[in-house]
Amino acid sequence: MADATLNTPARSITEARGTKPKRALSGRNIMIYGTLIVFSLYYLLPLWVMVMTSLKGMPEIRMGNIFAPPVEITFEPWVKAWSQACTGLNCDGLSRGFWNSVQILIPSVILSIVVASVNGYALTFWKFKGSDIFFTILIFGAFIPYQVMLYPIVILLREMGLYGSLWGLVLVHTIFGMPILTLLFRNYFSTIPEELFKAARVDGAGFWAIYAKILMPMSLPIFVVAIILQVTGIWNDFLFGVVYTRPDLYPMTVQLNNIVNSVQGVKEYNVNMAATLLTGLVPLFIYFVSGKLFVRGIAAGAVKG
Amino acid sequence: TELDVTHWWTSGGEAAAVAEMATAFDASGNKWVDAAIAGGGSTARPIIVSRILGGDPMGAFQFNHGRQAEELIEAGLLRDITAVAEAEGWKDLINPPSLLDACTLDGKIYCAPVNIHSWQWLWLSNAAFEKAGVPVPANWEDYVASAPKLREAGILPLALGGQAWQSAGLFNVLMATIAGPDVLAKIYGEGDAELAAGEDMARVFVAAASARDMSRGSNIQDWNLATNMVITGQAGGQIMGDWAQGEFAVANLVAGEDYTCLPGLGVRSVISTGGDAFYFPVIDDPAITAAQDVLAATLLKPETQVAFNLKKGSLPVRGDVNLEAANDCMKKGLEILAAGDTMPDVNMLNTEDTNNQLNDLFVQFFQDGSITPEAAQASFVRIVETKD
Amino acid sequence: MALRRPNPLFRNLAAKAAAVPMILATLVVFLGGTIWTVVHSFTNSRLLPRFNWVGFDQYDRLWESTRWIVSIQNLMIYGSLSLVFSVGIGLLLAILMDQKIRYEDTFRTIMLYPFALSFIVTGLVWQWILNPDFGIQSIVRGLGWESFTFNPLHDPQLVLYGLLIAGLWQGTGFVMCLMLAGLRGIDEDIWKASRVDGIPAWKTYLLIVLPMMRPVFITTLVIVAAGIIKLYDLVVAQTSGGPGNASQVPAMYVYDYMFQAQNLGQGFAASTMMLLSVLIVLIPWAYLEFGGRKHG
Amino acid sequence: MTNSIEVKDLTLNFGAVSVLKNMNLNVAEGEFVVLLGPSGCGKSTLLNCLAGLLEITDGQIFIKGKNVTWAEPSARGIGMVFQSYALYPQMTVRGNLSFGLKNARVPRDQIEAKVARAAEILQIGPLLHRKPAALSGGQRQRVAIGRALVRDVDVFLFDEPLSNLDAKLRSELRVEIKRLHAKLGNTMVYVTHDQIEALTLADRIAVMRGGIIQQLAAPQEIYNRPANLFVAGFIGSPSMNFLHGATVDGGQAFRLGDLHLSLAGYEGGMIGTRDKVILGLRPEHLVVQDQAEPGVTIPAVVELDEPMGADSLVWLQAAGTQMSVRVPVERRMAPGTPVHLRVDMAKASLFDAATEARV
Amino acid sequence: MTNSIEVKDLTLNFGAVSVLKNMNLNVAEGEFVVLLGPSGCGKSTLLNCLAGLLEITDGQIFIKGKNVTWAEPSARGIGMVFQSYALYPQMTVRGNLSFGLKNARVPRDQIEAKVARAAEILQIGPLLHRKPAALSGGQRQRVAIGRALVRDVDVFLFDEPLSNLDAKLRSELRVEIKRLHAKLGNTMVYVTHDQIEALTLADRIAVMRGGIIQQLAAPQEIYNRPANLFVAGFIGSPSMNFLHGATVDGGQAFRLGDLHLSLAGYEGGMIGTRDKVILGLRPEHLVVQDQAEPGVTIPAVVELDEPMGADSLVWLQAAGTQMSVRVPVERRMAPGTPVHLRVDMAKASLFDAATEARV
Ligand SMILES: Nc1ncnc2c1ncn2[C@@H]1O[C@H](COP(=O)(O)OP(=O)(O)OP(=O)(O)O)[C@@H](O)[C@H]1O
Ligand SMILES: Nc1ncnc2c1ncn2[C@@H]1O[C@H](COP(=O)(O)OP(=O)(O)OP(=O)(O)O)[C@@H](O)[C@H]1O
Ligand SMILES: [Mg+2]
Ligand SMILES: [Mg+2]
Repeated sequence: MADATLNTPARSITEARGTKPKRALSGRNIMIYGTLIVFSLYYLLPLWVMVMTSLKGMPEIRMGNIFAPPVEITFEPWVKAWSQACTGLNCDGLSRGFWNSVQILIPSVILSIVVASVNGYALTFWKFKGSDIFFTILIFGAFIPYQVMLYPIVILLREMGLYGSLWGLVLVHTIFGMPILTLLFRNYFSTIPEELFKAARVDGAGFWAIYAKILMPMSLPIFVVAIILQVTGIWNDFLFGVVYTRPDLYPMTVQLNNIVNSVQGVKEYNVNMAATLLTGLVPLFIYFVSGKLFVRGIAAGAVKG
Repeated sequence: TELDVTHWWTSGGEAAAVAEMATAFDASGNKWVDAAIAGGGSTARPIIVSRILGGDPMGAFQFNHGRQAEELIEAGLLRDITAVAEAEGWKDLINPPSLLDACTLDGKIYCAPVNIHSWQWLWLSNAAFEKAGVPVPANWEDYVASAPKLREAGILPLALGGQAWQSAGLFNVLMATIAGPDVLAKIYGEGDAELAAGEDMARVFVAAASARDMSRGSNIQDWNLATNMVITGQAGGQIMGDWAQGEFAVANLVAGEDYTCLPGLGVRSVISTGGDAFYFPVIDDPAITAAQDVLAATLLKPETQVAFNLKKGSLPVRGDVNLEAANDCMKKGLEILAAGDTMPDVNMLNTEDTNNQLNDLFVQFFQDGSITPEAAQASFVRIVETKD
Repeated sequence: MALRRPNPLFRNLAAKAAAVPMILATLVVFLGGTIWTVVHSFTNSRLLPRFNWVGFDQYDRLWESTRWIVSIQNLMIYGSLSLVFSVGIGLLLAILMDQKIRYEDTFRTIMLYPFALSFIVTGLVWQWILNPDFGIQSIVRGLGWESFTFNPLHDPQLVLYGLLIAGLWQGTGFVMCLMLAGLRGIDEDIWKASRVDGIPAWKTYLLIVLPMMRPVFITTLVIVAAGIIKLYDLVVAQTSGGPGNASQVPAMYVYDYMFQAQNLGQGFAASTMMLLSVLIVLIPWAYLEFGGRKHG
Repeated sequence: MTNSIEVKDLTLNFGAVSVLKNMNLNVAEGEFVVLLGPSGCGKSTLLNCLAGLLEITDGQIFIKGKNVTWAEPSARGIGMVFQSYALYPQMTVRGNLSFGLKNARVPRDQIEAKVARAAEILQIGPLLHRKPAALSGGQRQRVAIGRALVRDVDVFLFDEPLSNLDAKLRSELRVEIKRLHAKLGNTMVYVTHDQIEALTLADRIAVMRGGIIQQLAAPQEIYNRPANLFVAGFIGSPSMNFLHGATVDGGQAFRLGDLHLSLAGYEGGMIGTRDKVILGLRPEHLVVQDQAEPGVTIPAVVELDEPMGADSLVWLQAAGTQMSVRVPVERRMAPGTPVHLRVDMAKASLFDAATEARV
Repeated sequence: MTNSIEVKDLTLNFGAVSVLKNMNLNVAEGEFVVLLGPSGCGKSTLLNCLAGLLEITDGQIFIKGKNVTWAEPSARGIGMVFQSYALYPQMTVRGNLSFGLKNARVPRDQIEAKVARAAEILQIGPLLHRKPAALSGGQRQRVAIGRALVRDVDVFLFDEPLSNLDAKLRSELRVEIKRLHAKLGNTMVYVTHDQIEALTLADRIAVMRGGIIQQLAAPQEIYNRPANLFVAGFIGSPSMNFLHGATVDGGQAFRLGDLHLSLAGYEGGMIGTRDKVILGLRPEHLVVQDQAEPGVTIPAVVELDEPMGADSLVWLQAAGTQMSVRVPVERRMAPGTPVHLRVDMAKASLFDAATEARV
């Protein structure tokens, strides 16, 4: 030991410390960030085109290169998309359906996720005879093209007296969200150790308490995924929104569709892009906010073995 | 009374046109509640049908003129507006009369036609021909002959979007002009398969094949992009309905100077009389029924017709109105109409099912150079044979 | 004294009550709707569903239609490629995102944003980008490589790949999120154990973590597969099924025949065929998943 | 005394595997029963059945006289500590402890008090705000115990509650559990592998094997008069020494080759002459001495000497097998030393080799 | 002898909490070091650092002379058993055991052989085709051990490998581990709470508290000459008895109130006169007798008598505190009986009350 102290301090500081890998520039990091950046470019390229187009005037779009930034930036298309674009006689752009969409979105997302997560929960921890069969049919339901069900659902809603109302639409979203969401939750819950569920039962928690207090907080990532899925789907839904409601409840996508999807007449690409980007802002906001709930491995440490 | 009206006229010009109707209707003391759905018939139709089936129908809705609404009528879901028609004297006013026939089932009138759209137009870019050093053609044959020159000049002779309905439309125009409206009426109207297999049609298919050659290399989907190629001189011409007019107008081109329009391809001066019509679902509410009657009547009033059609770029359904503000091409159309050189629209002859099959066939034919005209004609005959 | 075993029907009543919506939806909508569809596929319903029995006519016509055959072929090609690539890319990205990286939120949002955009317009944008006259091809040619050709959307051989590029662009972000959620559920001690065992990270993912994520995988597969089968908007927006019929897909056939051609019966027959093929995959799976072992 | 827990013909199968076989068990009110048995014998499974967490295949379970075979776990008035802890990962330690109470709508101040008390007993006060992931193994285990302790229930089911704790804490908690039990008078079913725990805590011990209770008796009884060979071998550490031989002279003596041991003093039933018997001798009941005493000692040769704190364990070769003897730690014995082991027949056990039952 | 493991100034913080503090530890090649210490003292954390599973805050780690402070776990030549087992849930037991080997491209027949051997040692042969979810707690633990055993590594890190096993199996495995260690000659760092395990297996024991090693020495040394009060109290079960008093007569005697004990025979350094000292007496080093012997015995009154199989633990009131004494189990003592405890000063420990260090 004595001679160790005789070594020059310089050596013991540099070499004997070993090589702590320089994290920032390691090959591994270059790989990781490199790949992520390359993919990000792929994801951003069309976005770039959209943003640029939305900032150009129509003449420039007709002439120019789609990738080039605008020579003359104009926010006119955004303003138009939001508040001036006409839908038939109503020229108040996307703003018209915005609140309708919000009104549809909130109950639909909540109800569909609650119902589906409860289904998933029941199918994982409270199996009953035949529950597997229902589950299989439900998964099968995920593959049925919606359009096929359009008229039967109309008749069903009519018989229930819900046709044309907000709640009818919420119900439709809940039903059509059910297969995939239930699958999502059921399969996620099945990775949660059963002992936790048992412990909660002994602790006197009932069906609902276990769901709300134990499983839900443990499953944040999957709830986020479900929220992403439903918010996107419902916010962008057009078909159900118009088929099952009446004009005063039409969601924003009807306007969006009207702006971008006119078959005849001039296509205002800049307004189309602006409208699309605008419509995407709400989901984007939700993605960003809910992304914080993507917590890491929460079940770790709960259970041994 | 409030009446919600569903239609798919959502673009700028269309919306302005609808506004004219709405103003006229509102002037009657009622209220037009607009429920526009863009995306054309295939988007709007299920919505309309759903609302009717769902027991919450709109006050009125627009359909293409033709056989589309037959079943709704048969199911008793649409109102018989014969009373209005008689009161307003539509029988005598509507020109061509075939428009009203299309609204009639078992002698009862179920719809109010509002405009005439025709398909049989060839739009040519004067600049393109100038660049290629050939005169602007006056008919289809000239046009075909000038195609190689256009190619040499780096110009696409014929612009054609990739969507199926454009290909089928192009073919039907060729059929109506080259083989003639009677042949078309016989084949589509009566399902005359023999005629479909015959010599006349063979010529049409050859013409279609040359159109295919001319359109090789149009890398676009939407019709308005194709029109835009004509506007910018990148393409020599385009066969498209009269709605293409609007694009030229927006680009500030002047008919006759910057571009040329050839109705009936310059071959045969004929236009089809397709168009749109309004239908009125049965609603158990006398106030609404009354308002529906008012609307039906309003739609065909001369002032409404003028105001509407000028904005829409289509032709009015009654001959007794005066369209001074119309431009060159539109005037040509009016003349043909006045001369009675009209033919029924394909929509009135074919069911949508048949149209769809034709779409499938022709989009294939126009995109795939390896399909011979003969083979295509054989498929065509099969469709005609089985059509109903 | 000796209590009888209670009627199993009344055990866990809350759970059963909670499952009622699911049971109703399953029976009434999914099962009922399917039966309704199948029944109507034997009729000649046009604009409105009607009971006008025509036997197998619709099916005869369906299988005579080249468009339908092409659609099926396209679906198989596109479907298998899309399945492989979405899961592959989604997984790769999720794994990268799971490396405790910085700016995770930003990357995730970038990858996810396409998911939020309507296909009607993104299809158009991709149509532009892939357009030879003003998209990538013209840019590359403008840089001096004159012979560069990249025109997938107008080449019947390549059009499916053109669709794929856009489809992946839109969907992989979500698959990434799903996978990430799955990865986040894995106990960290498992990682420790495999590191001590000297198993390279990729192998740990492949052989330990991914099998542990089996349920999440199944979810992903179902979601992606359902999306593929229902693929419609993208094709309409990007290629309208063209050039020719080269990029037709079954859902488009169904939709076109139901609402464009007003031939519901034909649409129902086509969708019945689609559902049948789903069943062929699903039933053996369900049997494996539930038939084999009993839940403890 | 009423039975607090009554298990009648309990059978449980996992698929084709039968884990509990026709089990009968009565636990008196306030009794402390320890389950002992080899790993995988079904102890945790039994607790799970008692708690209502596994659906039993057959049989009935009564708690406090009520048939709870099909009752909800929470309706059985039980508290349970899981072998795998099963802490709620998203809750802090405090949240874990108070969850059950909140479910039972206990007033807030009482919850506070109970949690504080449990935290004090278990020495986890400073950890109350942490989440399970930030705890050491032993700390997690204490939280798991705490979760059961705070609940006022009549029956506690503890599955190896102390196995990850250090000896000091373990003995403290052992005393604490004993004290709690004495104070609350609740019934306990307690799984442990620690024989000290079993012997000190239990009113009765149930020794299980392969889903069957082999013997259910007071600790000293189990220790001194094991009902069969399995129990004898299982209880006691180091294990009992077994000599395979025969009884001769009408049960007067045990013979194994040259070895002859008088059975006088053996507390058993009718021994008789048997061809194959097994004589069991606990290591602490053998005394090492230098001289032979015929009929009472066994000649042996020291093999290994294992010091274990207070005592040493000496392994010897004797009567053709390996035997172990416990001696005070100071007495070091070199390998190879020949010695004699004096047998105290009053503490020995004799088993029939065929039935393995005590004779 | 080279050092197999060398830990220099190791510090590890979890956020603001410092768990290991400037730790130094050398483990010789082939040595068997047991880590002991109260729950939460940092034992698992230390193992994790050695294995390279936690990024250390400061310091260096050498394994076989190589600085591995920043090396990958797999590059360190270690095998590890986790306290939480960390079995691969989707693999069968066989898969769990063979996975590391397959990865190292060990030939198939060797894998077979190794797995078979580990399965035999651990008695998990019949479970090889099961998945972890279908195993009992102890079975899972054995699989976790097996996973480390099959790997040919120089250093094993075992975190409480036997805590969920029954005593019989535990003692069998203890012997097996000792044998393996003797045969393979690998280095072992082994965490346990079982003092028997610690004392029988260890070449040296490291007693930790609060992230600091209190004493690192051979078992008997630790047992007999604990370096400080904490080690003395922590090792030995039941715990050492402590008497708080003073040394008088220049270190000749210990006084506590009336009690006077001669310190003759105490093996320590310079005692001198100290105001506050603590005398530590292990329960097994006290002998209960009826007569008093001045300067050698402590008068006491029996409080409780706890039978524990071979011996009984007797709790008495003596010298103003509670003391425990180990006696043969036959010697039952009724509460209230006055007795005298004879002290063997050669085995006692004396600590300074202020520094808590041994004097
Ligand atoms: N992730 C973490 N974050 C914060 N503190 C932690 C974390 N993991 C462990 N600790 C704390 O570090 C200390 C040491 O933990 P460690 O697991 O090393 O204890 P241990 O000695 O193994 O205890 P045991 O015997 O109970 O297993 C404990 O007090 C624990 O609460
Ligand atoms: N889900 C399951 N499926 C099949 N077998 C199981 C399942 N759970 C447990 N077993 C088996 O049942 C038997 C009893 O398990 P149990 O957990 O009750 O044992 P235990 O007595 O608690 O053992 P330990 O002391 O090791 O915890 C074991 O052999 C185990 O392998
Ligand atoms: Mg167990
Ligand atoms: Mg630990």
